Amino acid sequence: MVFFLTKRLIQSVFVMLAVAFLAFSLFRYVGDPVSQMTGVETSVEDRERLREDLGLNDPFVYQFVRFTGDLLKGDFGYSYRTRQPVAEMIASRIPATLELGLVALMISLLVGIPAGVYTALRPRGFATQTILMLTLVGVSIPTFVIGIMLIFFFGVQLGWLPTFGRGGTVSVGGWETSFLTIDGWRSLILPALTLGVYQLTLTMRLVRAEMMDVMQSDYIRFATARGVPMGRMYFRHALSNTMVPVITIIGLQFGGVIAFSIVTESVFQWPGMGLLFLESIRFVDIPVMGVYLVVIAFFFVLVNLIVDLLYVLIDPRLRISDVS
Amino acid sequence: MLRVENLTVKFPSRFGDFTAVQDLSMTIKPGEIHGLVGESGAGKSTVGAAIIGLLQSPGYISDGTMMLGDTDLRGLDQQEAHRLRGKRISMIFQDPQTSLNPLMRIEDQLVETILAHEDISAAAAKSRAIDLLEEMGIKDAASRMQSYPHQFSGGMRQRVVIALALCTNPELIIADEPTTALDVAVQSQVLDLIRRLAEVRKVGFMLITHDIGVIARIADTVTVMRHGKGIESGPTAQVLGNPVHTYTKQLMAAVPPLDRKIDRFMVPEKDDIVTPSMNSGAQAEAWLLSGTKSDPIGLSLSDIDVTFPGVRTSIFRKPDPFVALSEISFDVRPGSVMGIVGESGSGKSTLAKTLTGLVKPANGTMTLGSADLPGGKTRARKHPSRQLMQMVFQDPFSSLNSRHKIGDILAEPLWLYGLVKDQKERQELCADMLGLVGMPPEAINKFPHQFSGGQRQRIAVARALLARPKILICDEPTSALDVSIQAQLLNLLKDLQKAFGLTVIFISHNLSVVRQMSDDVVVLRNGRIQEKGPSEQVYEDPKADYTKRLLELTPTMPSQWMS
Amino acid sequence: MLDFIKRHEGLWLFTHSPSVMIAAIVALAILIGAVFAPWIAPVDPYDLSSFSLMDGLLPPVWEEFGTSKFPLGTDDQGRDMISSILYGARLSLIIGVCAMAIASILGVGLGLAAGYIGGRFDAVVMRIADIQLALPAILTALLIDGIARGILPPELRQDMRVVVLTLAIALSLWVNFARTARASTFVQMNKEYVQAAMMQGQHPLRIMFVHILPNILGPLLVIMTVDLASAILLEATLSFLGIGLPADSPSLGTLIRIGMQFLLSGEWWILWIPTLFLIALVVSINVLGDFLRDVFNPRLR
Amino acid sequence: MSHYLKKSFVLGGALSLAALSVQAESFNWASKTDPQTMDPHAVNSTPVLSFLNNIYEGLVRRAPDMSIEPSLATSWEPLEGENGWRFNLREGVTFQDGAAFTSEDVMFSYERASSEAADTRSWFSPVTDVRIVDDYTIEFLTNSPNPLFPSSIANFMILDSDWAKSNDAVLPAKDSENFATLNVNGTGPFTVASRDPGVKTVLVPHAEWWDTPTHNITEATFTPIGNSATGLAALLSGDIDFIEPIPLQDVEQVESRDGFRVIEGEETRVIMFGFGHEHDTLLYSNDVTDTNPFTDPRVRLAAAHAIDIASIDRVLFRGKIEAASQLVPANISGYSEANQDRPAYDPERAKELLAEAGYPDGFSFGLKCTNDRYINDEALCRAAASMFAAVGLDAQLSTGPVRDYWEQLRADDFDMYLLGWSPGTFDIEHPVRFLLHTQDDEAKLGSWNFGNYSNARVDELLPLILKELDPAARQDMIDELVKITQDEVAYIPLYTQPLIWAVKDNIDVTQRADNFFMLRWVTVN
Repeated sequence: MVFFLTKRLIQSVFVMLAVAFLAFSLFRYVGDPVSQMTGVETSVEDRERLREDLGLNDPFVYQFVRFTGDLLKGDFGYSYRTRQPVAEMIASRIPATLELGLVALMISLLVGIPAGVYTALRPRGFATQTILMLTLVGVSIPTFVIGIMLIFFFGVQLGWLPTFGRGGTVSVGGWETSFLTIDGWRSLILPALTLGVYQLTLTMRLVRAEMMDVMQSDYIRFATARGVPMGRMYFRHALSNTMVPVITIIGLQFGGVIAFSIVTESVFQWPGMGLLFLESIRFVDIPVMGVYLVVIAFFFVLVNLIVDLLYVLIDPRLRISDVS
Repeated sequence: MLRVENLTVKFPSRFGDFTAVQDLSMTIKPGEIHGLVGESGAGKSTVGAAIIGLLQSPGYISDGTMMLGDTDLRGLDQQEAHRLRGKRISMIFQDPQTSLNPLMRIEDQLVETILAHEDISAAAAKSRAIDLLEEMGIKDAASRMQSYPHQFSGGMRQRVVIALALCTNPELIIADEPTTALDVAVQSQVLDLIRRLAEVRKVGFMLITHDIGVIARIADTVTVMRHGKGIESGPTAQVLGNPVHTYTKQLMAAVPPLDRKIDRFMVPEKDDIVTPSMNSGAQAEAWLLSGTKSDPIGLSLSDIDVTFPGVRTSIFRKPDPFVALSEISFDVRPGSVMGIVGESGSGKSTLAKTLTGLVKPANGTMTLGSADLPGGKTRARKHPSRQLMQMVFQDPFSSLNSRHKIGDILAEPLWLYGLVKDQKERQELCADMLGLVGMPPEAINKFPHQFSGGQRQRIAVARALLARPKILICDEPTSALDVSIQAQLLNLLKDLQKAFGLTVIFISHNLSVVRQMSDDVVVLRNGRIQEKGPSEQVYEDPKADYTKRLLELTPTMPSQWMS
Repeated sequence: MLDFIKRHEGLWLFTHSPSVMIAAIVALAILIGAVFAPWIAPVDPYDLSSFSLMDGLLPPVWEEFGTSKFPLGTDDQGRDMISSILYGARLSLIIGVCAMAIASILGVGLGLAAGYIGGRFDAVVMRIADIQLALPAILTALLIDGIARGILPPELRQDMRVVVLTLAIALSLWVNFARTARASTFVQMNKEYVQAAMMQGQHPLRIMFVHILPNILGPLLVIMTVDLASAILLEATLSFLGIGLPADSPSLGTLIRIGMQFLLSGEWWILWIPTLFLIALVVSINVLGDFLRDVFNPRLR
Repeated sequence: MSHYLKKSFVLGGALSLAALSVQAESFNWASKTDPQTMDPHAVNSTPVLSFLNNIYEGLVRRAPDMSIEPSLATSWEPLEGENGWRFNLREGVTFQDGAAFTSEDVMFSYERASSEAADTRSWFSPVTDVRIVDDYTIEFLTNSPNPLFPSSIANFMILDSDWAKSNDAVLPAKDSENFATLNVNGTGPFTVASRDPGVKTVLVPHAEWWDTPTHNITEATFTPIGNSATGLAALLSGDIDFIEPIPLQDVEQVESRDGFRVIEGEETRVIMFGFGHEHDTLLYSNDVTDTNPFTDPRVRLAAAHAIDIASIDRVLFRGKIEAASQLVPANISGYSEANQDRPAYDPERAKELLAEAGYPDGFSFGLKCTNDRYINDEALCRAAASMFAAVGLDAQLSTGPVRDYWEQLRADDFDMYLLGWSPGTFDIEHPVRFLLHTQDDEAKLGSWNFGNYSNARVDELLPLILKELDPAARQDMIDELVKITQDEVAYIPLYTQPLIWAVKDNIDVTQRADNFFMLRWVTVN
């Protein structure tokens, strides 16, 4: 088990390095930072001087080594656009994205798992068919359309919920959280729903498929033959056995949550990393883009390590390896 | 206690209703072990499922009565039926590996079952569970109970399964192939346990199995089923020893005896086998003979070791290798049949893979005829042995590519080894070869799934022959087949071996089958040879303790029952 | 005929589920519309001289001021909506199908090889897949887009937009195929027909593609449909973020992005007609994907 | 009236009225982009300068009608005997941290704003020296008579020298941040209470401001909202009080709702098409590859005649634009009234001109446009391409984000391109200097003249115009210059970009043509 986790750790570092390289390659081609940094009246030689100062004229390999080296030293550089330290900029945006992702994930799990179980147990019911059809339509509408429809319905027409931003946040030890104010929660509902719909559908369908699979298994048939109470059988026996694949997919889907949070954040003006990333693309703020990519890869790797740990927690076969 | 009358079970499908069980009647008294025997598709498992109320959707009971004591099982609603399950009827499934929830401790599974049916404290349930496990022969039950299923061996796990079925003192236990997945020794212990439980606890058992040997060994009464109907029913000795019905007689005749070698099996005429007509197969026979004019060749192994890398547990230490085969040496005489027998895990399949070049031995040499036979990847793709040695696999459902037509599957060796260049000629030869193995030649235009297991195994044999081999390796070729089909296939293999002077290596866990087939025999256990020698000598006068015990524990029928 | 249907499980199920049949009809109709757009569409929306700003913002025919010349109205450029949508669907489908095709060839090839060869090769492929997974689709698209802009000569950039976009989408989808193909190959590797072929000394490529591939097509086909739907949605999302296709050769996604500007302005048709069209297309494909999943995995029925 | 407020009235009566009046003085506004820095000398861009004009002040400032009025300088006059200007500074002005404002601060700010690290350097290119006369008098010397100098430094904002020195912000941040990137200390009417870059910035009034406040704001919160639909939704739902810009097509929607108002005006930005004058061949043509037809003025004129500004106005801009005949709109000083006609929409004439130039069937060429820089820029180019096509000019349209647009134009990667120009000095000399003068890196002239339009007479006239103090003589020269560029069709000026602001009904704001949003002119009723 220790070996298993060590191996995963080493692989993760490898993945991070590769992403850093890609992040860096991205730098070269997205646009001209100097044009974005200067005004109309800046002269050509001033531009050239700036280019030199930023090290944009150095050879590619040299720039890459410098970038990776700085990253390893914990030096994330300064934003071309705002001149702030990138680490600080991204760090200040992480809570917003993580809280949004977390709530979206919670929606997806808290609704998706029961719905998956229900539709698996009553595969032919009218409610099941309706749920399946609705979720199918749900994944077929582009996220940004869903978001804007929600804004106009709940924000503008009904006036129930805020249309943009995080609302009231409270700082807890430097972490800006929306969880402690009513306003914060109100602001969270629409974006989290937008982001959660797609994940919800995936979770539900996966739980449903796995559950139907497990319900056919010998140990469920044996449990039925022993007269184990139904509720216990569904949740204690069946559901827990569906969790390993479900957790895997949730781990993999984390990338999806982050990716789509870019869209959601742009629609809701949600001050998270995704929005920062979009802005930095617009202004060719290369250091921010690069570090964003590395941070995303880090979260991906982290979540997958957590998933590995959860496997071990859930499945005794991975925990105890002695067979007598 | 259990009385079933005129039970009829139907499965509606788009082709209309399929009747899985028809007009079946039986009774089981307390303490009685009632065997339900029949070949696959006979509907025996459906009977068990119908009684316990676990018929797979969309099956339903269309007719008949089922009474457990005074309870009408058909009259129960879902809730009542579920309460009755475990309480009064319980069930044991075939595979102890998959019958237990892998994520729950044994204790939790036992206690939850007891608490589901009885209003006692958790502590009382726990102590009952401990007692029960000890009764099942699990030592130190109190601490072993804390373990998860994967920490038990197969036999122990089946004991746990039985304990789970028994923990609420049911009147009837339906055991669906309870020992099929177990090795001979374990099977024997489990059968003894069932016997004891029936006698001591007066539990009625319905023992569903395809193995007549098992029935003969412990069943008090037996019902023979075929195509959903009860063919013959009564006390075991009477039904098996003195069968009235033709089908029962045929079934008995097809069972290979352990205590003697018979020349040919008596096989019933069945509709799915074509009796070779005068010309069918002649061309193929001639083609084969033209290629095997030269003498048959032999094969010898000397000091073969095979190891697999173990599971790595640390980055710093190389894992200990797992030894699959150790110091294997034997000679296969040209034109003879070498039987290799062993239980699961004995390394017999690894041996087959080593011979065919799928696995590379760590040490030792193999010799084919007079030439050295390289192992594993060192054997070139074009090495002549690839053509000379052919194999018939265990699972007829996976050994033929289900996406290819029979004609393409058969023509592949002809094309691959360049034996027949012309496409049309290839197809003709393939069709004729099908005739030779007792299949209709039109089969070349069909897909594997359109055939039964026995037919597919014949196709597999035809494919092997079409490489014009000198050595045929058969790895458990009949273990997935019913006895009557097994008998036919064994007859076919015997005929072909004689006709073409093939050298055959016949691998099986079934001692009786090996005895019927082989001239010489090797007994394997845990990757080592326990005994080798001429078959008759090994079977009649075994030297190794292991061989003796195997022969002793294999359930057989009293020889007087076999005509 | 009836007998034929009965014997083929897929067909039989098909004829017995109305939602699947409707989805198939919708998908087929859109497909035909898209393929034959140049012959069906009233005007060619790529031909700038075929429409005029004078006709701009006309509503559909059933609304006030609508004309029968433009049954579904016109956009802000005076372009006929029907033509735009048909051509847009054509482009979306081309991108979707090509991306899916590239992803499946790449993914299945790598997955199959990884499953067959195993060992170190497998480990490397899976790590590459990990890297790909760590880069969300949108980021991949940006990356490819950026690199293409850097590498391609300027005169090619515009023409290559479709190719770049397709490639970007394909790259973000291949992992799915690779993982499925690899897992299915592992299952097949234990099947005896594969061992038989290996034992006979058949060429590894033949074993992989002639023997194993046909046996793992089922689950791959399901992924293909699902990924076709996601490819189309991804294209729409990328266009929304402004890294999709230019407005003068609009896909459905670009049409929606343009239509977004008219969300509140009263010209609802410019947004909602392409959106509904896209949803209908994607829902149909997803319904068909679901159906295929059921056919290939009967346990879930 | 927003839903929220309406509800308050119905339900709450007097109590909510009281609450309303308190709440009304806090003001929320939104725009597309966040000012990237709080440093007035680090970035020379409209979002930054507009925002910081609420916090910092210059020696002079602009009135609502764009005219120059006294700010930190109470008066100014040209120096006698040498070239340059004397500014008499206001006494009794304090910075937001309480420090007094003196000529030292002006000197320091000049040095800072003209340093190599500053993006505002070019404003001071004519300045040769600065002299402090006394605490409240300072003189700027220029290399030649410079009548425009006072108005050209309206955005030159004054920092407190001691504050900057003690906080290590002597120079604008270049590679990394410094104290002035996030913190402010100006003399203006507002100061920053809190700032979360890219998320929100809260401003509060500066109690010691020298001028009499005309606003009634107690707290103003700025939020950047990039997505226009979201921004509009935020306004309509009552979450914000003011937003600029809103999409043209939504004007009607906003106006039709109770409680909202749209304020429209003309910006100073003129949108135009430019040509690759000095290119030898077309880059993106399928048919003409050996020459560049756009070197022929007849072809350029044909292109101008092909554009139907009226239709563009009606459909794309809902009647909100003013057609442009030259590179500045009429409200800019130096506008040439003598040349206010633009080439009429005349496709037949266009075809004739093309035939005369030797292209009776037209030709194909590449048209480069942005899609995120100007209002409806992409739609405009698509419409234009369609209009060009009608006369046989087959435009291969290529649109892209602005982030790599300038780079492409600098690399001469275009046949024809879209450009918008706002005269930074609010005088016609600005576009002449940047867009019409022959490219000259040494003299820093023609630096945005991507196609390198070159006319000797134009080059000759520019320095004369810059130096001329007599308005009539100056205007004559300008008229001559504009005539030349119109005759040669140096650019095709299209229209002046509209300014569309949307506010709640209870808010009064003042719109200025440079699109600066001044909080000191806001009243919440």
